[in-house]
Amino acid sequence: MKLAYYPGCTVRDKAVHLDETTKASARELGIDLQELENWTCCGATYPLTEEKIANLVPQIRILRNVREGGNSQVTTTCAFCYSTLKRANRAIAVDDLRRQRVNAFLRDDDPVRPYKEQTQAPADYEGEVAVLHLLEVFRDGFGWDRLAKATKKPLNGLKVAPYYGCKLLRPPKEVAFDDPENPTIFEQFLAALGCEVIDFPFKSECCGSYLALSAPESASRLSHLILTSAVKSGAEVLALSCPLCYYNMDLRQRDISKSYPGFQHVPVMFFTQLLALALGLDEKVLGLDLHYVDVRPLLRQKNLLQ
Amino acid sequence: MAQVTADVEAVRGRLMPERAGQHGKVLLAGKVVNSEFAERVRSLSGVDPRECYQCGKCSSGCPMTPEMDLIPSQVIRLLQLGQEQDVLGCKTIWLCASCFQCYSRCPKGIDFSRLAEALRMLAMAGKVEYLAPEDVPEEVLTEVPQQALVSAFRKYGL
Amino acid sequence: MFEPKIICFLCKWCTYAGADLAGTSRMKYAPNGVNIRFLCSSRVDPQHVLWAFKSGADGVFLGGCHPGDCHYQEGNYKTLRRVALMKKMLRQMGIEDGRLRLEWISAAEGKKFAQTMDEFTEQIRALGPLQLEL
Amino acid sequence: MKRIGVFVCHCGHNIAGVVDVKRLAAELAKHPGVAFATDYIYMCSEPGQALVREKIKELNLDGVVVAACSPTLHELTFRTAGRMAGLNPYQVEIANIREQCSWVHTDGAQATAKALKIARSTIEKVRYNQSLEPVMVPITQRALVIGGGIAGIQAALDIADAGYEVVLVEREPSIGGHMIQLSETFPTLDCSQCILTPKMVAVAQHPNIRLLTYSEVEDISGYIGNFKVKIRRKAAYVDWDVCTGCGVCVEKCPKKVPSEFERFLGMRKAIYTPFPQAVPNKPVIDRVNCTYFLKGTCKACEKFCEVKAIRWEQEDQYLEESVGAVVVATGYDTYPIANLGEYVGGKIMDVIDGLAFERLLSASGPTAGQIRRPSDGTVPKEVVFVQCAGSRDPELHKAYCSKICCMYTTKHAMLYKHAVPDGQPYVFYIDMRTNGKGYEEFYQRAIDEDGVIFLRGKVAKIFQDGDKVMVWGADTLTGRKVEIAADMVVLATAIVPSAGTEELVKRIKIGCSDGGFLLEAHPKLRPVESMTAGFFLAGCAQAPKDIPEAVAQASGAASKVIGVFSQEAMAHEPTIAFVDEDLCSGCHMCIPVCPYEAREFDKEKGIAIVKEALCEGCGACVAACPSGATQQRNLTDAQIEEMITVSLME
Repeated sequence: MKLAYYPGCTVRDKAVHLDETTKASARELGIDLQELENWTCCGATYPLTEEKIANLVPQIRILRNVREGGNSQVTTTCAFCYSTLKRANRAIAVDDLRRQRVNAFLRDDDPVRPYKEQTQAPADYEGEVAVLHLLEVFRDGFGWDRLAKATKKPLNGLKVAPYYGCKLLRPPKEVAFDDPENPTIFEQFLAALGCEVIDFPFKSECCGSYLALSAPESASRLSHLILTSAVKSGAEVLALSCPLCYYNMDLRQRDISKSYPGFQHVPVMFFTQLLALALGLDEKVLGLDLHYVDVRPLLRQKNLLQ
Repeated sequence: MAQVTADVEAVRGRLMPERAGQHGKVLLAGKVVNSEFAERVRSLSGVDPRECYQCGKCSSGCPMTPEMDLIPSQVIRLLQLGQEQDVLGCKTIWLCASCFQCYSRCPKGIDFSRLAEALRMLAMAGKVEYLAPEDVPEEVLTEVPQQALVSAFRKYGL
Repeated sequence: MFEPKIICFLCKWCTYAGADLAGTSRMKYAPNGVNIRFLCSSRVDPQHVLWAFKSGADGVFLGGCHPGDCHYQEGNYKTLRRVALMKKMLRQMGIEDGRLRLEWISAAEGKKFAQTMDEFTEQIRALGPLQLEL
Repeated sequence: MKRIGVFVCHCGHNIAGVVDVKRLAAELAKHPGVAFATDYIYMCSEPGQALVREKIKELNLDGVVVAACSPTLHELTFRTAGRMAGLNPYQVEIANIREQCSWVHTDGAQATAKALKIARSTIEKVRYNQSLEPVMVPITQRALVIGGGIAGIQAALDIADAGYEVVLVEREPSIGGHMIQLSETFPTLDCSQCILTPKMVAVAQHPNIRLLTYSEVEDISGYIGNFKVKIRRKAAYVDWDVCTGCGVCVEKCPKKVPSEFERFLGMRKAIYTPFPQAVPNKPVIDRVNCTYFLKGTCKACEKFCEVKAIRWEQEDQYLEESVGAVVVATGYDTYPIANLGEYVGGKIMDVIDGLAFERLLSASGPTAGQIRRPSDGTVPKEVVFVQCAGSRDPELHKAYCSKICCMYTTKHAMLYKHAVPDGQPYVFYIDMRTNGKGYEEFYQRAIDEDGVIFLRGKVAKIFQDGDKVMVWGADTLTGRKVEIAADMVVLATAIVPSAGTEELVKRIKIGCSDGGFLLEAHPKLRPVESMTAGFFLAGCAQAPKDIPEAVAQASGAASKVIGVFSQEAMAHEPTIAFVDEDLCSGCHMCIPVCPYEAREFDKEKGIAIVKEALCEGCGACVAACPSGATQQRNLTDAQIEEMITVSLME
């Protein structure tokens, strides 16, 4: 199984443990992730006004490079990257004006692609690459059964609440990832790893997103709501896929403790960390020292870590 | 109501100083309802707020309402009435995190986050940034994920 | 300018009523077609079409109910099959099959009737007068 | 040669403003066969009609063409005028020069030229028209009513009371429909069972009603006055003729399953009547759940049945009935909670729909009228009612308003308060629609006397939090988000056509409107007729409606049926197919083409004949006839050719 991998900016700096565990797990599972060469920022947020057509250029350049690199699928783990790439891809496919404008812009764009010297600009990009979240790769390509079989150290007894956040699920017509109100893909993933899956009512509520900068107290309020609800439902650890959710759930617990006396820390993990753990990969790969709320005591208690 | 940040009020003053918390009566006339502003919001956002029948489901599910001065359905209502100053001067448009919860549930398929984005653009046009890099404390800049910085400056910067 | 002569066979339940609606709505369209009211489009016999072309028509239009809406259960499906055959026959006779047109126009589609009349008139105008070598 | 009179109407300026009516009359006077042509300002007015009558008599006209508005408006008017003057009505035709000429064209010369063609073509038709008499078709004075809810019951009783036989078909084991599930009815709060059971009994005892419950209509063929109905009686595995309805079998049956009638809040047995007052009060065996059918042993019911009425080998039976008219009253279902993802799609036990709440309120319900929530049987003290659950939502659910929810939810909140005086009901609404006699007063009473809190906003999210059901709504009047920790939530789910309506509509070929409800012939002026003659509509199958409206519509449909039955034969349009017996070669081409089985091969004569009572006059067989032996009366091929010829003349 071979597909292109788009890491995204945050996983190379603030969320290296997401990137490292993704790559190591894929290797272990025999999935050939081909990291896109010379990738650039995806733009982080999808442009929501009719006039910001130029803001679609980065995503389309990325997707065109996927195609030019000989891949028809690209996967990513960051929910923001997934959302912007997937929505831009759809916009290009369904919207003639956007397709023409963006391609016209990219025609003059000299692709810096040392692996393939070209004198001509590549053909227009029309949305032909499939954008997949890594969870979709498991669901639709790899298969849950196969994943469960590949699990060497099933995470039995670990009570994990899956947290979807906003970007994976919404707007449902554009991302079409799962049922927007009652999604199950994350649950199926965790079940394949052997976790005890904890359902809780705020698994798709917003964490406050980039309001982390402009309204940090709102982000604290929302993260507090989500974390306490997960714990109340019986979760020992929260699993997620978005580095920004991770920031708002993990490091923010420092502020939450200040604003909400009596708040007990809850560890938060990337879904790929759980995957790497279940695959029995070396602890060094997991990056467990990078968390604000240390997850290691819990994992040791559950005999999942030396 | 919880204070968001001290800066939000200050910046709001910078953006729409003439409004500053007026809650007078709504003066209606054809040219107000069908103003150039209303048309600009529609064309910029690609959303027609006139289609909203004010069920309020957006406000019911919005995670940010506790900090908002107007709930989302009120912003849409004021847009229907062409009340430019109210919608450009409210906090709500800066508090939308574009989580699309409202849009995914709206019975009329109205994307409020698009309206908020258009209103933010119009509020900032030719004026000041809502959030400039220099407004963000150094320690926050080093902590937050890159995606948050790019997103925030895209939503709040010129 | 060439003014095409068009004969329109309309089913009483749908297309004729649609034409009436175009009238009550005061829509304007090209005056080239003359309507003949049938109870059902399935009454149209290929010989009527040929007769019209022979008698100087440049175009023939058939209007029936939308599939599934036929007052007589499935008369319009019969018409559909007959029109396919008639077009073949016309081509063999050297008449462009674009001179024969079938449309489903409901009683609620006054606008569609008006637009179709304009379109069809232009379509025939582009084809020019029918030159029949009898 | 015919002596045709042509009458050109000005219709005020409507025609004369565009078409040169004087010139039109003058030109038409020259057309072959035209004896007289004139114009008049309003031909449909009494003086205009008098003019037509006078000229027919005076000039001994044997054909009339009125060039005026669409024939749908005044064809009958002028045919009647013709008949009054002694002319056969089928010798009068209308040339439509208003809707299809003066109103749609602006150029006077072009419009006049076109009007001339239209009128000439109509004159040519009249030149060859024959005098015709309507075909008289006998009527079967017997009605079929599909659906035994309140609408079907009312229609059946009205028709039966008028002295006609009725076959009432209901697919459930008992009649009563949804109304028999209700507790009390708005705005008078009379007990639903108390007012409905006498009607149900009346149906069972009526000498003119043949009641077929646990039966479904498979097919209907024929036409108004003469339908053939195929009905499937589902196997009950009980011989109802022998069964006394003593109920011992039900008592002895060891197998309990959730009851559909109780909206799964109570249990029933595998052999059951849906509710104690069922009509007929005879049980059926639910084959899917019966232990004997599942495992081959048990037969407890059979052992205890004194009259030996159990029939394990019973099979579905097919019956055929002849009827002259049909009332379709197939009712509604509620939109499944499972479709409402934001309200967790039915996964929270204490989130129920309005019909389930009716069962909780009902004295004969699973809790004997006590309000107890399903999860733990406690009395809920905070109850939230959510309106428009699936209604008014074009994007995700149903676009239409379900009409009755505002009122029944108000009633629910009120009855809840009566049952739990220390409880607090809340109603989330978008718009309160209380337009009906006594309805607004009822709504105000709920506020004034029962302290119901009405909140204007649509609920966005419902979730379980411990033993509470959390509701996130908004109060748009204060501009605040609202959170309620409720003990129970009642969703006013959308009204949808009952399951199987779509298939039935296809089978019996009556139309459907948006949302899958049955289509009425005219939304205002023909609200109880379907698009197909002989089919009438009643109740929620046509659109969501409350009980008084359903009853009114049912009585309306019944009176339409009685109207059909008031004569022994029906006049049938005579413009149908006929055969020139000398030309017909008996090739059979026409026979499969006919949708009404009106064409038949006469073995003796060796030709295909037309059964006049069955022919609807579509003309499909005429077009199919290779020899031209089959023709349509007053629309023969020869007529059509002449009409075409003059339409192309300059």
